[in-house]
Amino acid sequence: MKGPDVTWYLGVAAFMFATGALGVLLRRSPLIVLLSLELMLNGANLALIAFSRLHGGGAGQIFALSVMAVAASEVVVGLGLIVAMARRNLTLDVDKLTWLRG
Amino acid sequence: MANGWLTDTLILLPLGGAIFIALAPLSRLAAGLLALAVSLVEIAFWGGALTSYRFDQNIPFVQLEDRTTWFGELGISYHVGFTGPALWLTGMAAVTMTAAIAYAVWVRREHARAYFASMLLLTTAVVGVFVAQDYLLFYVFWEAMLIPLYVLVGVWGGPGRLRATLMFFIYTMAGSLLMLTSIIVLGISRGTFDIVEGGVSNSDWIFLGFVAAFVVKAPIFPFHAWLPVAYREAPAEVAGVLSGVVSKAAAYGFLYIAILHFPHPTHDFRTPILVLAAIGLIYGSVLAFRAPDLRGVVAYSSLAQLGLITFGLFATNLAGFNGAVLQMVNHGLISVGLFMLVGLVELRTGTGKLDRLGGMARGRPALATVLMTLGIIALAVPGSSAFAGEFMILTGVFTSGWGWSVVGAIAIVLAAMYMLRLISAVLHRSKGSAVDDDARDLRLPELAFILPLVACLIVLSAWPAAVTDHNLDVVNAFPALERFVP
Amino acid sequence: MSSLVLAASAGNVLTWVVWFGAALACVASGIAVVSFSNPFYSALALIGNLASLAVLYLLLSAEFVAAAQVLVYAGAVMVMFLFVIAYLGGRADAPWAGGPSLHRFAAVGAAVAILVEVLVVLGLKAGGELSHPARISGDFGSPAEIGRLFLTDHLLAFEITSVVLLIAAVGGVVLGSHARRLQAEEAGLE
Amino acid sequence: MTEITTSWICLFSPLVAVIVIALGGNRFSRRAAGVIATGSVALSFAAAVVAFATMLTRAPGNRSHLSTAWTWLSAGNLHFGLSVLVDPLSVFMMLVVSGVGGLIVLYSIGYMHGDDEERRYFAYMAMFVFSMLLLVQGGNLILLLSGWGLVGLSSYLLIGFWHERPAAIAAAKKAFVMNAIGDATFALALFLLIAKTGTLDYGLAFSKAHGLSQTVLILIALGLLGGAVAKSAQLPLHTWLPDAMEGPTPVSALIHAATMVTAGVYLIARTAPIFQLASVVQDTAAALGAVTLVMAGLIALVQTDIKRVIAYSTMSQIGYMFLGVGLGAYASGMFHLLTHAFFKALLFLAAGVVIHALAGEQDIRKMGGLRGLMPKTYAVFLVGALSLAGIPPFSGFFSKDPIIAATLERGGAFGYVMFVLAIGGTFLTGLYTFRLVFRVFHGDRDRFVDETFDTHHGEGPLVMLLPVGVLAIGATLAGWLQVPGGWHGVSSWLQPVAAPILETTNTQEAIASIVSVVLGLAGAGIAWWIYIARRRPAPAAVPAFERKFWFDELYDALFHRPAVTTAKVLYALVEGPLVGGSMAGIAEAVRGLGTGTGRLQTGLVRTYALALAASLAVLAVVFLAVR
Repeated sequence: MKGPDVTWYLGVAAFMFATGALGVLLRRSPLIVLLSLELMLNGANLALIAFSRLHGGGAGQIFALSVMAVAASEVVVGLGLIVAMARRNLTLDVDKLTWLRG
Repeated sequence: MANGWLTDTLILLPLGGAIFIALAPLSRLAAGLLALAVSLVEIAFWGGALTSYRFDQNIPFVQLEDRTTWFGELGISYHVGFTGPALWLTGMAAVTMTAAIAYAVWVRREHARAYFASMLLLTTAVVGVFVAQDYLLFYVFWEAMLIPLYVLVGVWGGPGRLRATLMFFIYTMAGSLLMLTSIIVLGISRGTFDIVEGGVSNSDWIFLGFVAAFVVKAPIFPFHAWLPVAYREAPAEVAGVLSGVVSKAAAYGFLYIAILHFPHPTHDFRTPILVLAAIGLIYGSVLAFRAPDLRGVVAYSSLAQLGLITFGLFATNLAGFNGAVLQMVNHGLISVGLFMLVGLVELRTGTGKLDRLGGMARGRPALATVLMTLGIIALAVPGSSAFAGEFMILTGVFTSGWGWSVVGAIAIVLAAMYMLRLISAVLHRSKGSAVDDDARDLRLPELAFILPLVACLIVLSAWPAAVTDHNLDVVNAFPALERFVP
Repeated sequence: MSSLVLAASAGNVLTWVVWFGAALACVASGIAVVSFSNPFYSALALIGNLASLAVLYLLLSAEFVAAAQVLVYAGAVMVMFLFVIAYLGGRADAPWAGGPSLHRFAAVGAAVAILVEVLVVLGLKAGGELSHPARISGDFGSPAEIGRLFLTDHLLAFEITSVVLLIAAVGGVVLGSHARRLQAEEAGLE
Repeated sequence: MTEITTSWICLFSPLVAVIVIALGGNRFSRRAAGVIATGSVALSFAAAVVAFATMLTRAPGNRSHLSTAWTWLSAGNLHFGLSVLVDPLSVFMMLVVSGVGGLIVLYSIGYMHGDDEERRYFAYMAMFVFSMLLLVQGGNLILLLSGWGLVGLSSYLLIGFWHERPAAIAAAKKAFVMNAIGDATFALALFLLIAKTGTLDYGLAFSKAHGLSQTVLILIALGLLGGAVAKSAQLPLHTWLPDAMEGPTPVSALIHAATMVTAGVYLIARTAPIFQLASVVQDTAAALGAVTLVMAGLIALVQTDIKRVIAYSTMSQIGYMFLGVGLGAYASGMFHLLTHAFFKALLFLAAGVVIHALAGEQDIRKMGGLRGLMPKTYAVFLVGALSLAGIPPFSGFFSKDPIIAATLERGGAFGYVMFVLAIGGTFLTGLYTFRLVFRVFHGDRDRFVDETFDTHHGEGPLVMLLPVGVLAIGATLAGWLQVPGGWHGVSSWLQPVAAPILETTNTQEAIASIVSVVLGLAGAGIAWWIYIARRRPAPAAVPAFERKFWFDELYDALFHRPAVTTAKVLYALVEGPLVGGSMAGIAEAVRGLGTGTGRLQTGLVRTYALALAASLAVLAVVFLAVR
């Protein structure tokens, strides 16, 4: 294989995943949390594709495509929720959403 | 894989019976009789298994096998089959469960369909534990025992049943979860959950996870806190099954899983376990000697007996194993029989308090004879099958150190003391305040479900080698044991 | 012979250069997504991130995934994002996390720990095993191969994915209509 | 092999009777139960006689046969067969057990007549005979131990036969527990034997015993001796025997005089090879026997219950047997066992006739002058008493004196101390025996006798008198089986099994005979002087004798009370907290867990996400470390 090893791709994937995780953990805007989640998913996708290349099998790519589909679904539902929240005139701040508390 | 269908039938027959009884709109009597019929057929099938099992060193250790892939990717399969000890224990379970069901029919338990369905479910679970050859399957059956027991104690028990079920549940769950952890780690790391294929393991932690489940269920001192409460509150026949049959599942687990599949950890941990067993043996005997009621005596004597059985198992030699298996069969029969007698006495007098009983031998020859016979076999009078079992156990444990046998010998004397106290308190001296003249002798139907147990014990007394001779060829099956099997 | 090596190494160097550019873009845009306070800019940064990822996919010979990434993700999904952000306008801005500082430190700690652990595994535990990728044929990442896989070996996954998408679509519709009815009711009350 | 077949018949005939009586229940009349039991024991006796006669025709070296029915118990290389050993010693015991047993069961038909649980009684009696036969016929030590335990069980059942009497039940339990202690030490000896030799078959174990270390041998012998001492009511495990007199009198005669209590003597003779290798323990057995015989004689002097006097006398006589087998004079010990079975059963049964006639009264202070009312009983009782006191030509004389002579042959300080104790015992025997005779049958008739004695009833039915008569003949003639300096019927018969390790000379026999007869007569004379000439109602009270040397109090303080206290302490300190406390602890823990978890539930999505991420980080470390 020309160019960098799979290791390098995995490094980038890990970095993206960690960055996305940081965003999820630190941001309060639900939109940005959602975007950070996309970032994490894409980090995982990169890792999947890199391993797919490493083993020469197609399963990793299939998995990545499935992840994309799930991500799209997630965006639909997530954005739907956000819009619903906005329509009910709620603050768009995840720290204000504490209904989960028992 | 010859005759594997027998094993499947033994598992599925009571299950099918349970489902049918639970769903079909049967009257109380019909439900009870159907359950009784199912368990009698179960005994017949066990007879079939007994005759088609070959006690031969050239035949694989596990026989009457059946195997179907369950979760192939994880290496989990429905794999069942009999080992020698499992065969005898299954027979004991089938016989005692039948007696317990007959007892329940006789005393007319409320909510009959739920009750008998639970009893049959329990039979399936117990048999499943004995025949499972896959760790996860073992766990499934192990936990399946808990559900009917929980219901049986919690619904039909005495006034303190809720506390009893809570304690029983919490204690056994704590042990079981540790076992589940062990099973998962073991199965995942090997890629198979099969007990036979997996071979032996050397991991101390996995071993201790299994032991945690077994010491609680058996129970071994000091994990017995649930025992007196549960045995006092459970319906008599359920208490008998609990102490006679369910505890044997734990003892069998010790033998088949903990010892045979973890020889090195067994070797490392046997002394602490023997110490606990010794303490339990003496402790249970002493407490049984002072227990104020019938159930207390039988319950603590059960603790002592389990200590003794553990002695035999962790003697880790053939004499110990054989004695322990024989004693498991004996104790199952004795315990169920005694608890049923306790129940019948309680029905007649309304109490189990020893100081309010007495003088029941006068005019009640059948009760006196049966209680006396069971009692003296329970105290292991020389010549009885319980004596044969204890003798073998102590012979086996002697090679580990004479001190263990001395403890066992002291326990034999203590057993004589507490059993005679029980017998005398019920039968002898002048009539107790709770005994009036309409407390009748055992009636024919009652004899019909107790006498078979006594008969089994007498036959075993004449020929204990029926069990010990055809039991284990562990050294052949588990070469790793040779290291410490003399 | 030497010219061939030279050509190969030239190709190699070129690949490195492209990879390096894409990786850098990936990292930078990833940081940008997280750090912009305006979601609009974050979303744009994510589009850039997805595009550079597509380049990395191409370098890994996954042509179809790269194309899907650009068309579906960067195209369709992100446009939806941008629509929503535009719809919500300024309300979408929320400050950075407040709360106890312990929480923030723990968050950074956890994220860094994950990163460090993966790098440690890559560097120490798995080094040799990752440097020998399998030989692949030309149709490794081609649409034909992906299609074949989807309709043979991974048919179940394919079907389940489609069901998930359908359910998500239904969920989106329900959420939207519900919100609209709520709005209508509130309007009616006023 | 006729003797093998007949041995099996002999063993199982009483067991069949037990099963028949138990299953028959009310379908048999009470008398039928007695007849079945008697018949079965008589069949045993007949079988034993046939076996004996068959063996007489064989050469002495060819008289030992082992027959195994099936493997009783096994594990690996250990196999214990259900087997009978037919050899001179076991046939000797079979004859004693089934012969005397048959007579006593027959007697019981009369004695127990009218008791409403006769069937149970006869089932127990037959059970006992079976157990005792298993004990003496068992072909290996585990069967011996089984019989050993089963006779203890039968003894328990029969002592407690009148189960509404608290004293009877307490005595029965005491007997069983004491015997269980002996069983336990016996079993320990067997465990050691198995561990060292891998077998419990007599021949093999004895031949392998030669290779064992002295310590091991001493321990094995001590364990066996513990069993023997408990079963035979020797010091220090003797306290159960006097209490066992709570049982019906025929039971006392059969179990607590003629057969079971002498099982310890049989055991030492049977395992003689082991005891010979551990000579310290064999000497201990002799010493225990000697001390017991004196002490029991002393206590017998002050007892007022007719059966208890005879019971202490039994202890004392078994002391002689222990002394004999302890010194290695096995044949003498076994011979005394035989004669003792006759004359002691005779005494008990005669006492039973008296008790029966006096409506169950056993206190000798309420008796007196019965000679005129019960002449036949008086005659047979006198035969028994003379035999017991060792007066020639009655049997006790012939069997006791060789034992005393053996102490002389043993010599040394040990031997002479034993000699002094033994002849002291003969004096005491004469004294307490004739105290009983004079107190019960001579002197003035007590008012109580006049009130209760039923002249129509007389001395009892024929079924009672017939066995007593037969026993009286036996007590008179049995001694002539072996006459010192004359012939040695018993010794030469037992020679192949237990060859004596010392031979007494005629001089020693003569000294022993003269001394013991003189002292026995002296004892009788003093009894005459006190009870007839001086007409003293009872001897001066000696506290140590009356309290039986405080053994009961000692055991109570040493064992019973500590056991009760331990149980109470365990309940209070361990069981209570464990059972109640663990419940409270669990509840507390669950509550605390709930509160803690509740605090974690902030409801903030980010907290949960953080928990997820942190767990991921931790799990990754775990996987790295564990793999």
